[in-house]
Amino acid sequence: MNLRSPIHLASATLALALATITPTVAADTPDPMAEAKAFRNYFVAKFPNVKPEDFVNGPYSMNKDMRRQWEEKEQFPPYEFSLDMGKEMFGKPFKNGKSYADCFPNQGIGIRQNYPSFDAKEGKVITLELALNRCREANGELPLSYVGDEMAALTAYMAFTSRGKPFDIKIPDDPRALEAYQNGKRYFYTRRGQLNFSCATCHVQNPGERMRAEILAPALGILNAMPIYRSEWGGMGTISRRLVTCNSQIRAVPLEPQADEYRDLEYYLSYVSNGLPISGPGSRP
Amino acid sequence: MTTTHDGFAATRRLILKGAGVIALTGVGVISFNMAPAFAAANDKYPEDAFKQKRAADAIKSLYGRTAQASDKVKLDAPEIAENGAVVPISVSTTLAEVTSIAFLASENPNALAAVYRIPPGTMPNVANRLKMAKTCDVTVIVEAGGKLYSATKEVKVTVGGCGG
Amino acid sequence: MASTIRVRAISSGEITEVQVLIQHPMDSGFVKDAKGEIIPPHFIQQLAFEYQGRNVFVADWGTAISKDPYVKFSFKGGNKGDDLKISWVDNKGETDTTTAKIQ
Amino acid sequence: MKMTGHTVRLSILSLALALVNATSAPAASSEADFNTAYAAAEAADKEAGRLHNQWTVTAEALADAKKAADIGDFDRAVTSAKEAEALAKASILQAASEKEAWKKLEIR
Repeated sequence: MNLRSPIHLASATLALALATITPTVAADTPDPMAEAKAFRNYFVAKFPNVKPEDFVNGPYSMNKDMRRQWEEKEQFPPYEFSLDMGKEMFGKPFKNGKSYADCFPNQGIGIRQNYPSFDAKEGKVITLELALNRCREANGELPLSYVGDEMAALTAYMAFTSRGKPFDIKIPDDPRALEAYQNGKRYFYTRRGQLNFSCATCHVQNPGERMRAEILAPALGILNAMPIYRSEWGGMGTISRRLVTCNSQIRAVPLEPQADEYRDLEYYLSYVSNGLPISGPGSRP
Repeated sequence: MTTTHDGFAATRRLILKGAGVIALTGVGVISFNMAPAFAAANDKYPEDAFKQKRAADAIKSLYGRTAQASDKVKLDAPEIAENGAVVPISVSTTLAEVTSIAFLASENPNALAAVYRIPPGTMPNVANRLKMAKTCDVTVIVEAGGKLYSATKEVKVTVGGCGG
Repeated sequence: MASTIRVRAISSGEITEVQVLIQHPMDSGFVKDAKGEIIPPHFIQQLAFEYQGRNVFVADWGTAISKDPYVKFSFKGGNKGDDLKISWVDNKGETDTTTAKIQ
Repeated sequence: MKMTGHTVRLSILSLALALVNATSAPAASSEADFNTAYAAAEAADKEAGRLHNQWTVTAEALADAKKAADIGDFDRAVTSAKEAEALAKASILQAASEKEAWKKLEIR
């Protein structure tokens, strides 16, 4: 497999509209487009030396010594085995002869940037992990664990085929879609757990800072690198796994993977990173 | 994956000693195919050196003498390991007639991490990834022209590699 | 099934640069599992690279090599299209071998 | 870390914990005391669960209470149960105050 390194994505040319912050809108009537712009501007202003499209590389966009270690590992990344497993799983037909390719547009290749999507029929957010399990169940297969290695490998492969494609999350003209976006935003900023941290405490207020040993990643572009191979895990992990561990770390009882809150959070966080390239599968300490 | 389980640790010892080809007859196809590569190595796995706790003892077991620091040995290691489980460390040297290169981490449970044998025609440059239990000195030993040269650098470890 | 060994061997004419990544747990024997029991040591002890019937590089490894180990070296010579044979053996006697073409 | 608007909630929590320490001090506790304290803690934690806002430390304190009760150490069991209740109540308070407070942090 010929890896297109995410390092090179940093040099990808992207028309990133960096207009000035738009005037305040009442919190109860969200204006996603203006909010996404403000969100990006916040990070660009906080890190003037980081190229906007480099935020998808998380802590490596803001620490030189770590970046060098990462580049060294990217020469032959340890996630290659997971990636190959994902490719093999993706190509292997189900018992009924159908395969994942039959469940997705463009046979599932190069489409990761479109997830999560809003399903008008169900009135809910559909993440890629959820869509993969629904595909399995529709074809008579048992669903995979959302926090397991197999789901991580599958999504790693799908992200890999989408590297460099900008996040393109749509919020259709549907009050339920706007509500999902708003709920995701609320989840993102709400403090929880005994530590009384929100997602934003770490990933908006303190990215680039050390939290114990880790360097906190910026929220902007944080999902573009998913799934991630963490040295701490010694393996690839899904978005679900990361959200669950984030919650545990702040001493909050995690929700079930793919709970509505997590789906909405993913919708919000992906939307505000629209325009930034998919860099997954990523690696992190 | 294709890893085979022949289950005979003793067999492996024989392979490593270079006597494997005959001893192996009938044991397993894969193991048999393995034999030539290791037989040709004609070098024993330095079990005793890997068992030593202290770096000095490992070096003594490996080479039977001590090394002198040399600025001709270039050790490249991070200031702060992003995770002790995977620390990229490499070495290069301008010394001639290099025959082996060893990596040691002084505070690991067993200091010796790796020994690389460099036959004539192979460049004296190696990059690898080590586990480090905690902040400590990483030392690299270069054996060249029958003498030992070394370089040392401290690597800070905030997340220990003993979990992985 | 895929090999446990991934190889990139690239010839620049005079020198061949070799990078290898191996799928292996490299359990050190110092780590406990979720139940608090020691995970027994399971690690690659020797890795050999053979070109035209002779070893061009041999690694002796202990328990401090990272999971899914990586190593990079280079040797003089090596022609595009030639075979490079890579074999490893671990402390349990498990082995794997692959042959890669120099590119 | 910069954390604004924090102090109020933290003082609520320390107050709750101080109350635990004050009330659970002297007399030896009985199994009945434990049952009462445990039921109250469990109810509070369930309420936090309905709000999707449980804390892991509450579950740990509950487990510790049960473990102590199992070996007949009802003093420790009651103390842990009361701590669990205080933690659960703090998590409920957190959920309530965050209903509006989150908006202040939003980048706009």
